[in-house]
Amino acid sequence: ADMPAPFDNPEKVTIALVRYLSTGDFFQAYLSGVEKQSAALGVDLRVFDSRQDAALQADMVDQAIALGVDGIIIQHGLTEAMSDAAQRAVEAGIKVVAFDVDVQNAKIPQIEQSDYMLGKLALEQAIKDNGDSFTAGYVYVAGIAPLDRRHIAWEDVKEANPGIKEAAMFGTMDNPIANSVANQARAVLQGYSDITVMFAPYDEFAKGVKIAVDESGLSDDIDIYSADVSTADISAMREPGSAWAATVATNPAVVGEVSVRSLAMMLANEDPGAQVIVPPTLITQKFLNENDIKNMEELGTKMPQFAHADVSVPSWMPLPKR
Amino acid sequence: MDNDKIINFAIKYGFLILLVGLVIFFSVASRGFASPRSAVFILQSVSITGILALGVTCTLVVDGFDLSIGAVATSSLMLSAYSMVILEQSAFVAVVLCLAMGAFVGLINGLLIVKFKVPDLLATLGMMFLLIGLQRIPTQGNSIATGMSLTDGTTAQGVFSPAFLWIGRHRFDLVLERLLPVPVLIFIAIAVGIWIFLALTRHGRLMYAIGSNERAAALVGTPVKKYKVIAYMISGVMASVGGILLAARLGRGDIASGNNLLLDSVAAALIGYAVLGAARPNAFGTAIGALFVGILLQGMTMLNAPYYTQDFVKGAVLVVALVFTFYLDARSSSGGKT
Amino acid sequence: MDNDKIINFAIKYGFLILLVGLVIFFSVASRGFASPRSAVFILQSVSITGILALGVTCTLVVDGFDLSIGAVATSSLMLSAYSMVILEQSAFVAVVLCLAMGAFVGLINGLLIVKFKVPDLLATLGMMFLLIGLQRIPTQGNSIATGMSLTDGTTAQGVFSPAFLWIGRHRFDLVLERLLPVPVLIFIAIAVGIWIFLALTRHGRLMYAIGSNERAAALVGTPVKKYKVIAYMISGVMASVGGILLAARLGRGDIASGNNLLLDSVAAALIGYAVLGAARPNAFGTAIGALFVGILLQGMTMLNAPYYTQDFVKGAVLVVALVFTFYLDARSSSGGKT
Amino acid sequence: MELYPGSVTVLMGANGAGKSTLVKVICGYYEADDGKLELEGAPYSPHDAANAISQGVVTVHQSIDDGVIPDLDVANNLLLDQLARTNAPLIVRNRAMCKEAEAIAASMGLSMDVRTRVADLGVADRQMIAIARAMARAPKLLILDEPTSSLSASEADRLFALIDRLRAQGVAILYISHRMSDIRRLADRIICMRDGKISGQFEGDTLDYEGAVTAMLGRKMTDADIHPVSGGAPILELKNIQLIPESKPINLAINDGEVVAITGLLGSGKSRLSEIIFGLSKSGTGEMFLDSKPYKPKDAQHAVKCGVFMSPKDRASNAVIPDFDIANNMTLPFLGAFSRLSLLGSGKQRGAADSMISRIGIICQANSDGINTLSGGNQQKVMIGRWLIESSRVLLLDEPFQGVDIGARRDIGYHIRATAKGRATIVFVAEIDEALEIADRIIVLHEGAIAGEHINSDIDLTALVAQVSGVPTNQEAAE
Ligand SMILES: Nc1ncnc2c1ncn2[C@@H]1O[C@H](COP(=O)(O)OP(=O)(O)OP(=O)(O)O)[C@@H](O)[C@H]1O
Ligand SMILES: Nc1ncnc2c1ncn2[C@@H]1O[C@H](COP(=O)(O)OP(=O)(O)OP(=O)(O)O)[C@@H](O)[C@H]1O
Ligand SMILES: [Mg+2]
Ligand SMILES: [Mg+2]
Repeated sequence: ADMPAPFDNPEKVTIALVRYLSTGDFFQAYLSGVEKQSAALGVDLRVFDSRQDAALQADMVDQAIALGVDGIIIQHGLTEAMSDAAQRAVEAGIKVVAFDVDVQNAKIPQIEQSDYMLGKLALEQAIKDNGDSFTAGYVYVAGIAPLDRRHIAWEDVKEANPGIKEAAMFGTMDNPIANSVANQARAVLQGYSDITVMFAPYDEFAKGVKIAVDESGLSDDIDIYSADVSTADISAMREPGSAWAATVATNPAVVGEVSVRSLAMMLANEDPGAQVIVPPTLITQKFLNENDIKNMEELGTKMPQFAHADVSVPSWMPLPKR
Repeated sequence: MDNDKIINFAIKYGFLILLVGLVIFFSVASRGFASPRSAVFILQSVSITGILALGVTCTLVVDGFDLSIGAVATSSLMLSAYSMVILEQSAFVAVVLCLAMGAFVGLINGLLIVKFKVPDLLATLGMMFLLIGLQRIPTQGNSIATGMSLTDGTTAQGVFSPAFLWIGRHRFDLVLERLLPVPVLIFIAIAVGIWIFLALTRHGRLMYAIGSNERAAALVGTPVKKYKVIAYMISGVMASVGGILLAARLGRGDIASGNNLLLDSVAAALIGYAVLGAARPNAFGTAIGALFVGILLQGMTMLNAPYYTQDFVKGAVLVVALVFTFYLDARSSSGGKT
Repeated sequence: MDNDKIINFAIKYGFLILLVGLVIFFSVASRGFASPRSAVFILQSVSITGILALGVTCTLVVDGFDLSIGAVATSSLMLSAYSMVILEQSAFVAVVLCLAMGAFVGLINGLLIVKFKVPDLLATLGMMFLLIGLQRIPTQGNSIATGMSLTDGTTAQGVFSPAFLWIGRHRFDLVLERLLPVPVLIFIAIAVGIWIFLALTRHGRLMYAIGSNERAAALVGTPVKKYKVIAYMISGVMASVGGILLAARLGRGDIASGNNLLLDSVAAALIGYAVLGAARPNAFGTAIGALFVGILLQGMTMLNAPYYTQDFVKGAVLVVALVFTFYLDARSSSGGKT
Repeated sequence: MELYPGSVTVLMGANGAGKSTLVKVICGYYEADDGKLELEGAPYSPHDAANAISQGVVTVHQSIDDGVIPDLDVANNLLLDQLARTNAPLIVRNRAMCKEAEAIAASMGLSMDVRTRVADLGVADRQMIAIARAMARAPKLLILDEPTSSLSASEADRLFALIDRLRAQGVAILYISHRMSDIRRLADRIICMRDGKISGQFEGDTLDYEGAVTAMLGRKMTDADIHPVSGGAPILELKNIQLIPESKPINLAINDGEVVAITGLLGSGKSRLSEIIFGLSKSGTGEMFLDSKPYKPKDAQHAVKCGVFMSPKDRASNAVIPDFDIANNMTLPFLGAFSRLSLLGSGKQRGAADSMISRIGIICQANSDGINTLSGGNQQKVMIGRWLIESSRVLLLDEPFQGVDIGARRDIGYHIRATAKGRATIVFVAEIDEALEIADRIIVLHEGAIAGEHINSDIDLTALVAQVSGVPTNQEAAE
């Protein structure tokens, strides 16, 4: 195809992915999306893992600048630590996009999976299934940016529906998260027998809650609503009698692809827009069962809006093989 | 003297009294805390850290330390998932593989320490990093679940066998229907086993001797190196049992660091020093220590205390209980100052 | 004998040779590794763990151990943010508060250990849990940033003062423009300071004496308790310095940061045992140990190795380097068998 | 009690009489329950060791492990108390320090390099370092708690010379020892202690040593009477065993029922010989036979299995399990015998411990007392009792009387002789007195070779002493 500069010579183009978080399925899937789209473009990709060290992540941006890369994707991080480094990259003439971190820079487009919408859609489904007054348990750990944004949706929904009662709020990031959350959820279910809905807006939380619900023998009485999805989550949702009713997710691999494509547009002097939103999809247990979906690939084929988002796709853009 | 008697009583039973006090407090403050189900929940929630803690107790007895247990547990979690889901092996093979892996890691730790004279903290820290990396290499950092896509383009067809899940999930009837989960039974069995081994057999006695004066133990003809290696192997096997139970409970091979498993089980083993005024590592104390942490967390969760207050209270109670034990112990045994 | 000489040489310089070998390897294998900027970057990436590691070295010298350093660092991170953003204090007040907090925690640790005879691992583990909980209570577990809403319904108006951010972010010109960041300078200054203190002053010498034989040191009139408390206070202050630097670099009181500080700094301090064949805690070794980890991670990042292989290689190199040192050391000092 | 400048007061007392406890009170480590101390007429109540030292009260403690820092070098150890002084210069200058240390070492007749780590030195050198440091302080009161218990004759002589010098300088010296030879050599006065009380004071130009011993033990001491036996068939035979590189190989046979004492100077190879027999080290050449069968012990475990037992010297680091009580310490090597299917029968274990406690007269409240609540001598008895619980083919006792009072020494010796039937017993002692008190046969080692052999009746002591110190006897010179 006719590729705009600099992609007429893609092997001369280097892009860097500077990550804040890397451990876990979501981040692994995101990375695979980035890799696939980069390969489709034929550019050289360098990955910097700061392993949840925000200061190091900022340094890594500087390092990428020193290496002379053409474009940088910033994946997660802390606004305060990152905004200066991002500004330096822009000053050095490097194109930058940021995924799920606000770097407070008009020149840097935001790729977002809209955590607020994730939470909101899941709760709307909960209200649809259970009516607008129920007693809920809520899993939340403050201080984790995406969870904080999903938390706002919970607050809003609670305010709009006074019938929703929050019986207990709990949560922990102790590793392995699902196991620790299961222990807590057991205690909560024991103490608050009137809970009928569990809102666990992170799939590790939901997994833990499901274990606790199963162990307490309450699978029929409780519905779990969550965010994010993975192959393992799909099988957990589809277990016979599973309490996990629905989850809302964007496909992390798609978000990865979109990140690279937006960056590529900028390199070709096109404008992807100040905000690139990858819309989330509602996935219900019923849908999974009806379509006999066993993994992420099958989910993609049965739910095209999940498999690829038509976001940042100019006509010249080569797409990964599907 | 009367005073001495009180102090001795306090040292010996202070911690257990605290435990009973906590139970009473939670039973009053939170409906649903005092019930057989709740008791079983607590046991279940501490069974995995408890088993790890019992393993680390064995290394503490020979004056060692095993920082790698958390990583061994998560490695065993990944390995069991890998062997069932990707290699499509049976539950039996998975369990055997994990136990063998745990024993092997323990063997390597032990050899590093006794043969190559690497200090224990160092050897097991290195092993910890090594395992954290190693367990992620086969799946490139992905969790393992049925249906996951493999590098060769196919999807993983294996499943967690029901027999394997049974280990983590089955519950026996006892008084109430479906009351007693398998992990709790395993925990109790291991606690009793390790307690008998350490407190009642000559092997345990020799291990305590090694921990107290290694040279002296060697000079009476104790095979010191062998016992030390065995202690690390027990620790490795216990950690892998913990990992198996974790896998059976989660039903998938989750990527996890195991750092919290390490810290919680070390905490349980160390709290064990305070039980019955032992002031040294002991299996009964470790089991009680694990239980103590479990009761505290269960009770506080039921009172809707946020997770960070749980850490705070855990730390505070730990410090207070231990100051109590060790301070009184030091005072009563030295008569005067020092 | 010639053989002995080679072994001694290997013990003494083996680790440094490994380090140089690594640097050469990475310089050849990866463009951009060998440059002043890259060197500074490595220093910067290890400065915070390095400072914590230097603190823990002081406790290792008196045969103690401080598990609370990671928690002290994050507490200091949160405290500095709290005092500037919520209490609207100046940078100076924030720094003084943090240092005082670190010293106070160290004091408590030290008193628990020397006065109340609580074993070091136990006391500092309890302190760790306590602090992890405590640091989250004032903000209910939320991160602290300008504009956050407070419980009384208002929003926080304070900001991280530029003077405070300067500590973490300013770079001095040296050869290249804006090359040398303040944290690196602080790290180097502290490393030199602790090295002088431990290796050259009588206080350091006495601390080594305490670590080797506490009773003997006490009987020649060393104020053992005082020195032990001081060691823990140094450790606490160093950890709080680390927390301040972290806060200044982040510009936010982020509760999730600093998870790996404890293990990484312990690793650095322990690797230090192998440097120059010291086989005991020492400040120079600790600094080199921190550098070593930094170089390894940087080099592997430049080679595009996935994050989990970095853990693996870190563990493997650690184990191999240490087997090498300690095994050879044991062989050479015992002459014959063992 | 009173101590005078310029005189050596010897404190005698049976094991557990409270000597070390008294010392620890004087040096500020313990606080006295009652009563008061005065120094130079002023009230003296040291609140810690540093305080006592700064007031001129310097102590060398009984346990060597309380005296030195193993991980520091000799120079640092010698000057440790100076470093601990609050007015010491902040920066340690290593070179100046080494010079100073060398001067101290030279004045004590120590020849080692001051840069060697103390951990690499033997017990005797460590003890000398602790003593050297105390003496270098120019104290007002110097307390020496059993300083010679791990020194051999030549070092002890050097120590005595130094004590003489300090006495001449007007230092008050409190000297604790169980060795009559030391006491005869040094004492200006003798104070005897029994059960924590002073039971006798002896002064004057001629001291009543026998009276002192009686006061200390509470009974009269009889002479040991040994009727040497030559024993039955040889149990242990050594053929061409080389102890020290380039020394003459050793040939030796020990018979059933016989007690052989091996004596010699420090470093003459006694411990090395015991280690070779016990499988802890290997001799380059030669072979050993146990009951006429080749005996090649791989390690301690193997030796014990073959019925070869050894009680090592230096009990604190080599024998005592500090966390265990008396019964567990005593039965440690034979736990297998007290257990069925590995499960310990604690009744049998404690029964065995009790009978041994009464047989060798250990002073304690119960077999469940912690080992560290015993006095040094009683700990030593436990360590020996440990190896008498089961019968052995060969019993090796390396310095079994370290820190044991003469009464107890007689008891232990008697017990060893009484049970000697059925095994070969070898006792390694540096003190000739001790050898004379227990052995049927005395073998003298010098620089790793046998320098002489004596049947223990009417021994020519001069010849023995000459062989010990390496002066060739007429007979050997003639060969
Ligand atoms: N920590 C302790 N707790 C209780 N009793 C102790 C302790 N230390 C020593 N004792 C007791 O105090 C008494 C005096 O002991 P001390 O060590 O002073 O004896 P000693 O005269 O030095 O004997 P030796 O000649 O064997 O060294 C002994 O009966 C001993 O059992
Ligand atoms: N493992 C060994 N290899 C080589 N030489 C050794 C070894 N052990 C001891 N030696 C040397 O053998 C000699 C004898 O030492 P040994 O400790 O046996 O003497 P000793 O007579 O028992 O002295 P002591 O009175 O200190 O017990 C010393 O010169 C010592 O340095
Ligand atoms: Mg004594
Ligand atoms: Mg000897």
